[in-house]
Amino acid sequence: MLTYAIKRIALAAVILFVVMLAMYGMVFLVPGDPASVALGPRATPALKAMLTERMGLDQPVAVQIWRFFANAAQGDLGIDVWSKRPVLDQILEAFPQTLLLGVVALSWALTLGITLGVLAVVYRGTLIDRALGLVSVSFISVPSFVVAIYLLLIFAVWLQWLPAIGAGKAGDIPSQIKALILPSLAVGIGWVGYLARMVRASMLEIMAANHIRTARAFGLPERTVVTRYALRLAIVPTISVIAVGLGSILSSAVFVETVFSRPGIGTLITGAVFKRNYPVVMGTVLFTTAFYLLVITAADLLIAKLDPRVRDALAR
Amino acid sequence: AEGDTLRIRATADFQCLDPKNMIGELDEIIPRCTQVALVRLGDMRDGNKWQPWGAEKIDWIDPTKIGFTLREGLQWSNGFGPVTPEDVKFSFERIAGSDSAWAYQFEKLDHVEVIDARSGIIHLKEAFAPFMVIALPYYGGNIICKAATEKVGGSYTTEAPAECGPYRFAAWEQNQKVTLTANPDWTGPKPAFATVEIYIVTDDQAAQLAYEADAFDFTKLAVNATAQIKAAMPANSTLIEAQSTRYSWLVINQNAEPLKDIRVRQAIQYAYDSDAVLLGAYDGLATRSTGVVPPTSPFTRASNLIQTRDVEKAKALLAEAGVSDLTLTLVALTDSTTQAIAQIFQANMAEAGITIEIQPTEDAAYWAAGDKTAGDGYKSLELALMNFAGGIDPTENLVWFRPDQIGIYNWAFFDSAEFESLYQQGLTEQDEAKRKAIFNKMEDLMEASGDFIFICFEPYIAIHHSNIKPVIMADGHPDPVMFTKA
Amino acid sequence: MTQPLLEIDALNVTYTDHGKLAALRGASLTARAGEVIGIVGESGCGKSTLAASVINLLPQAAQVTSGAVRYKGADILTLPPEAQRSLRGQDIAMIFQDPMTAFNPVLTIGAQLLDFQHASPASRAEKLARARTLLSRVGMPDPDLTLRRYPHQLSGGMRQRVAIAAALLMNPTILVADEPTTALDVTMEAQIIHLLRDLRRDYQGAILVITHHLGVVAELCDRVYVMYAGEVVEEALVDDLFHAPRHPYTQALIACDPGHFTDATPILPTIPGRLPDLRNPPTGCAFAARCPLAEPICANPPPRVEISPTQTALCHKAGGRP
Amino acid sequence: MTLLSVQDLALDLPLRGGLLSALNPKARRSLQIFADVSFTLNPGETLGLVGESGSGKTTLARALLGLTPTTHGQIHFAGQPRRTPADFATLRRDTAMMFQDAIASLSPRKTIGALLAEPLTIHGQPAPKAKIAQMLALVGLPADFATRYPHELSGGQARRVGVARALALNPKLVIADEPTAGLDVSVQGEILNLMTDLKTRLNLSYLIISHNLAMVRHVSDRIAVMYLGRLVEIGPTRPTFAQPLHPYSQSLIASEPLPDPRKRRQDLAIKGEIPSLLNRPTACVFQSRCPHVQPICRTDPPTLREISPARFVRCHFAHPTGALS
Amino acid sequence: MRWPADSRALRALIRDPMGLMGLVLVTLFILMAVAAPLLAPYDPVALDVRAKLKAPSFAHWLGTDQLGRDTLSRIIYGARTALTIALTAIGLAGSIGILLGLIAGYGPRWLDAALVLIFDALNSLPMMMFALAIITVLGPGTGTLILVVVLVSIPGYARLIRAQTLSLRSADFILAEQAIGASTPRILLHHLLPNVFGPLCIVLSMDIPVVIMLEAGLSYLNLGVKPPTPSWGNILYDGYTAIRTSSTLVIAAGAPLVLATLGFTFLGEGLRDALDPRFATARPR
Ligand SMILES: Nc1ncnc2c1ncn2[C@@H]1O[C@H](COP(=O)(O)OP(=O)(O)OP(=O)(O)O)[C@@H](O)[C@H]1O
Ligand SMILES: Nc1ncnc2c1ncn2[C@@H]1O[C@H](COP(=O)(O)OP(=O)(O)OP(=O)(O)O)[C@@H](O)[C@H]1O
Ligand SMILES: [Mg+2]
Ligand SMILES: [Mg+2]
Repeated sequence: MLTYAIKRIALAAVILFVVMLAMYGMVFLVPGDPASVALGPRATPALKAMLTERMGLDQPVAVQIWRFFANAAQGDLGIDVWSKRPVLDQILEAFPQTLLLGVVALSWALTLGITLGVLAVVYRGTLIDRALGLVSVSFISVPSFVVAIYLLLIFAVWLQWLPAIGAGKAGDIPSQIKALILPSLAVGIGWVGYLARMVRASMLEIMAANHIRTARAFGLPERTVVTRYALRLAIVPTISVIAVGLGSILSSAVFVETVFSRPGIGTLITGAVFKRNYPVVMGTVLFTTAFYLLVITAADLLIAKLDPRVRDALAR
Repeated sequence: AEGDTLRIRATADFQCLDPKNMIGELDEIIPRCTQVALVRLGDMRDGNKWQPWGAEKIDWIDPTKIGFTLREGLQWSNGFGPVTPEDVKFSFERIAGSDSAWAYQFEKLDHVEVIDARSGIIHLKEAFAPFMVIALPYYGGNIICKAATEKVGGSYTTEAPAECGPYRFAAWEQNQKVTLTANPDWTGPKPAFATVEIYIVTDDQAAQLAYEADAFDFTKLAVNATAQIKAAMPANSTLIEAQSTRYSWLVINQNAEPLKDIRVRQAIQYAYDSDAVLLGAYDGLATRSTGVVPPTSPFTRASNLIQTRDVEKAKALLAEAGVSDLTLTLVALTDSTTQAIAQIFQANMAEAGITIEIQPTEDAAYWAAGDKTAGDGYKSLELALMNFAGGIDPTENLVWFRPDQIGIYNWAFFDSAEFESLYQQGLTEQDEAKRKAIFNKMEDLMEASGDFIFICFEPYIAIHHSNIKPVIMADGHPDPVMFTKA
Repeated sequence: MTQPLLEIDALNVTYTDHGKLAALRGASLTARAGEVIGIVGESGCGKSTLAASVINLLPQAAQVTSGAVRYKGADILTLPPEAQRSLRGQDIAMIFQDPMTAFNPVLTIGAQLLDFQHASPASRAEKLARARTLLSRVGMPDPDLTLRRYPHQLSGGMRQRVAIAAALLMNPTILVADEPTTALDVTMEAQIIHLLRDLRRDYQGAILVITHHLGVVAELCDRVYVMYAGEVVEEALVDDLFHAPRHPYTQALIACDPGHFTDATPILPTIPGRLPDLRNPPTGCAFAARCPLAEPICANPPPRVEISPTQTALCHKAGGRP
Repeated sequence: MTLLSVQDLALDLPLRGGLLSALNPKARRSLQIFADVSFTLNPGETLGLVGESGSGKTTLARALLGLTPTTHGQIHFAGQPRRTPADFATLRRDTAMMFQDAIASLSPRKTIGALLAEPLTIHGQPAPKAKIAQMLALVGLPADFATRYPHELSGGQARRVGVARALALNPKLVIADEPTAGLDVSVQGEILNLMTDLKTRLNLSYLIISHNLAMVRHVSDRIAVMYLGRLVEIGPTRPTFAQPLHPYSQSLIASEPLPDPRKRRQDLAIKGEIPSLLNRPTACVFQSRCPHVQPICRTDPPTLREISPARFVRCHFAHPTGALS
Repeated sequence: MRWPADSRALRALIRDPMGLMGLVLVTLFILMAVAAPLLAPYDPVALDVRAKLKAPSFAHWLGTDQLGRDTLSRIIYGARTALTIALTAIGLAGSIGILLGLIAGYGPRWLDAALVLIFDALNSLPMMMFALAIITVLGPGTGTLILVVVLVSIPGYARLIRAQTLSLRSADFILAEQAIGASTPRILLHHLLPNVFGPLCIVLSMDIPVVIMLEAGLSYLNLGVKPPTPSWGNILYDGYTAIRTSSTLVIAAGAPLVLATLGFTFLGEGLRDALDPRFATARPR
């Protein structure tokens, strides 16, 4: 397993390199420059040239990549073209917010989603199953910005229970938690439905297996049969979906971050792409890629841990 | 306002506070509070009148010289001593002729002469009437501390090395909030609020909801929210409806193959339905513009040459030009207003038999579309919807249509020598009536070329709690310093 | 006579996947304390179905259309689910026929053996010790290693032994073993037979063994039920089964056993013909089509002929001399 | 000419250890599944492989067809060495396998008909309904089974489908892992008769793995006995059964239950500690249970040696008369 | 030759009330898309700014949008774009994802590593940047949009399939297929695929609304449909900007999205159950 982990890390390094290479290729392709976006006609050619130089884009691509990795190795992800703030600082400010949002949203999804999925299996074919089906599919299909707006309207405007915007005061944990509830719901609700349906699907398949009959034949309580014998197996396919999802929450939460005015990696990267603030784009992509690889590798290891057959297949 | 705190909303975080490199909304609002400028502009609804601010006295000595005396007791923070004319000289001269985006405002600056510890003279290269309102009140007009700036290497970004303004920068939660507190050392007129909290909310919908949830006291709104908000006005609130300096127009590129014939361009001008656009995209809150000079300005043109829509005429012109089955591509930004204009325009043209393909384009690619340094695409660009937050003086808006702007911002390839010479006259002419004639003629030239359709100056809509009285600058940004309690 | 521990009474089970397939047609069986019951019969005649119905864990497609399964007098099939569950594994344990898929593939053997003792108040360590003891009693090498392994890492015979150990964990009163030794070599098989015999001696329970291996029947069982096409066609003491079988099917079966022949025979004896289609079971004797003694009367439903108090046969002709 | 020859085949599977063992290759433990396996099989011959449960028979059978990798040794089939996946792919055209677990080896989402048609279509033969029915009939199942799914079969019925699938293509070599487990004696007889018939008609070779000694005795020409990953004895069937030479073979044959309740055995033929796979006995693998164990058995590994013509035994003390000296 | 399992699956599907509902909904939506010109009361692009954002009335059952176009007609026509794009993109991404996932899970380890590299790299690229780059190379258009969606969705699908394939690759029945000489494609498609398809089938049907929304999001990068062509996604976005003025638009466009997802999801689940022989007939207890 450790050798597998080592191989996986080596692979991750290669992936990072490939991703950055692709990013540089894209920078080369995509039209537009930061000065024009920010200033429109006031962007003087001198200013444009200065920014291009500041972003290092006047160098040959090989040099750019080499510099990027050499600096990144020393913890320097470059500086923002405008504010000249280190990109790493911006990432480190935005990242915890997004991570928190993602993790909380995912916890909703995991707790609610799995519960709904399991309930649907337990009550398979009954009205409850069907009602849960309707609810979870509706969760999936209502776009998150619509959810966000209505949550805002109900809980912040009408009821005034929760704050409408922001991520809470720094250092004030209760206010941060309050500020997290609505956005995490808006992000998580689709996932709730998603997980509920997936768990139901894989559980149904497993509940028909012989070993479930064995577990029942030993008089195991139905709860144990469902959770330990069926769910444990059923969760395996959902793990890779969750991992890919958590990886993409970094960038897909933009809409919700916008509506709730929360800072975050998604906003950072999307904003930087649209503003052609390439040092921020590059630094953030390196960071998010590393994070994504971490998550997906952890997921791979978790799958291998949960399913010994996968472990053996990978050990070969 | 909650007690002594003013809470306003901004649409994006700031990036750079150094006047030389500042770019956006908050970049400019903050220095307006924490730095000092010689003059200050009043509310745009009151005609952008200027008043001395950092200068206790400021006046034209002759058409190329402005003399000023700094207010008594202006002190830099962080122990950098009093504000001096030396600082003024440093602040202005570092921008003039530099690569700064605001260099154009100081194009006519020759130098600043220091007279004594509090007074100096601004020397211009030639007479330039609008200097007082174009250059001095904001952006490059903000005075920074020479000693402090040189100490940090000649420029700074997010942290001003020395401040001198009614407020001090107190706290920053990135992408969330900026807090300013009253500067105890400020000797000028005291601001009405001890604290200003600026909340960063990108989305207009969200901002409106947040306002209703009492997250702040003042916010700009989306134009299309006006009807609903008027119908159900939140308690204790006041709505601001005004004309902004943001003007919007359609570019018809005379250089593009199918548009080379002026009759085709005119056909488009005739087929354009202004009423539908204003109603559909602006909820009828704007009136048709007659050019790029704001209607609030005394220099504004009385009317368009083509005042009424005439589809038959358009068809006739097309037939005359021998054009049929005309298909044109319209480049338009992706915001909902622009897209609404584009679609209405598309329908207008369809009535005249012209097919319009709308090409929604995000910002950066949009700017590249007409940029001669980004390939040859700008030559064959056909139609584009443009808008731009203009200045106060007509020259600030007309400058973009000069021949040397072709391939930069003059996407229409509008190439008029007469226009250029009128522009130069307009810069130096001091007589208001003559200036008006010059500018009106310039706009006539633009329209007659068939290269432009003037759409409107966009309405400015904002809402605020009735217990405050906001002040809004010509660029649409609020000026927290001048807000008062009502 | 004491009340039987287990009594299966005229059980009818139908599979509904493909039309209706009558897997059990009025099968009855009794087992008393201290007995080892053998069940033999044609492959596909419903033995496993019978076994699964003892703990009411038939596949979803199966339906009990009539009959009862009484454990100590109470009909299991109509007990509330919770009561059924508390019987399972504790009073009635089951060794399923297919040991390959009987275990959860993602839990270690140890974890599963611990879970199976969920009703026991013993500590975790005691339960582990119990599992270890039983694993070595069924002849598993390295019980400790086995506890840490996953089902797919064990050989067929090993899984079968683990299944036997699992069934014995809670000292069940009734042990239903569906072909428990098919994957075991004969030395292991002998060891298991010894184990089961000891068990019967110690616990006064009943053991039901389903097997095709007549040697196992001879070694282990007291009484035997012979099944054919969903019916019990003969019930006999083990000695009578081998030495005085009365139903023609039983006779043919015994005659086919290669265990009888010491020398290699190129052609092994078989029972010619096919088992009847259980979707349209014959109204008369199900074996008639293959029976050397068949007569026209066999087209009528055969009577259950009581040959002795311990032997019955479902045959028109069993009444006469064998 | 031999059809299949195996030399020195061995397989070790790594055992999962903790972190430390992964870092230190020396501490890394592996399970030896089998080792030192050598034998040959001639065309038309049936080799019966019997032995202790868990001794590696199934794994060996899979290794012969390249379904499981080996760590050491060579396999020759039809004179060709078989090493790479491509080698084995060609080999599998001439071989067939019946799996120990009948139900699990049938693809669960296919109908029996589709499963039976599969070997035919794979090898480019037509598979009309009549042919499928014929295949089913051969193993004693009615034609309507073609529409059933594997989980709808009883254990024995699934086994018969496996047999039909294996025999469909008239392979040269059939490896049968417990081909008759779970079948009643009559069906078992039918299957074996069918196999014998094919063998004589088509000169098939079989490697039959079974715990059913009576059946092995009837169908095989030679038998091989396996114990804890080693072949301990190989020899012609009749003499081997009559007089097994290895002490394990002796106890194995003595343990066979007889189909007569009057001849019940009261004692076990083989006792002693079942050896651990982790600490497999050095030297002789049977030492821990051998009634005749001597000091040398704990120090020197015995080799498979020819004691009398065609009879090979892996024991220091084996003697042609069967007595252990 | 084929065995009559298919008609049986269909019957099983129809007998399951949820599956039937899915089938009906999907059929209705497809019919709606096909017969849009017959069904729509108005020209979906005819605008009348004087009648903008009207509440539902007899003339306009679902009201009008911000340019005064009839919402109902736009939704009926919008089904065309929404369904074509979603179905093509999901279909393509699903098939490629399945194929690559199977290969990664079943093939040699080095191939697995190479594919995982591609999946992870693709998944790491920021979507907007990626989309912008692809547009620059291939030019704008629906094809490009579909390509973007396909490329960004493949990794998720492939990883799901890969993980499941890994746990089945040495199952007995796979070995049995190898032993009878089944080719790798055959094993992948005939034997592994049906056993790993269940969860993916659900995910695919649930991703349909995601793609519809993505189409609207990307159409602002000049991908996908050009204005004024209606699609559910862009109606929803229009609705979003007008949400406080009139929520009819969001609700009117949201409802068919929810219904279509319900349809596809239940059809997907129903199909999966129907295709699984163990569920086809087993009635719940
Ligand atoms: N799920 C099912 N659906 C339909 N028919 C089934 C199902 N399970 C078993 N059957 C059929 O029911 C009959 C009895 O099956 P059962 O498994 O009880 O037989 P058995 O006596 O145990 O056979 P074997 O000795 O081969 O294991 C067989 O004909 C079989 O084909
Ligand atoms: N995937 C695996 N991982 C680890 N060990 C395994 C694996 N498969 C088999 N083994 C081990 O290999 C040994 C031999 O197993 P194999 O299945 O070949 O035995 P066998 O002789 O066929 O036994 P049986 O007669 O019980 O079927 C056993 O100790 C088993 O635990
Ligand atoms: Mg059975
Ligand atoms: Mg085996």
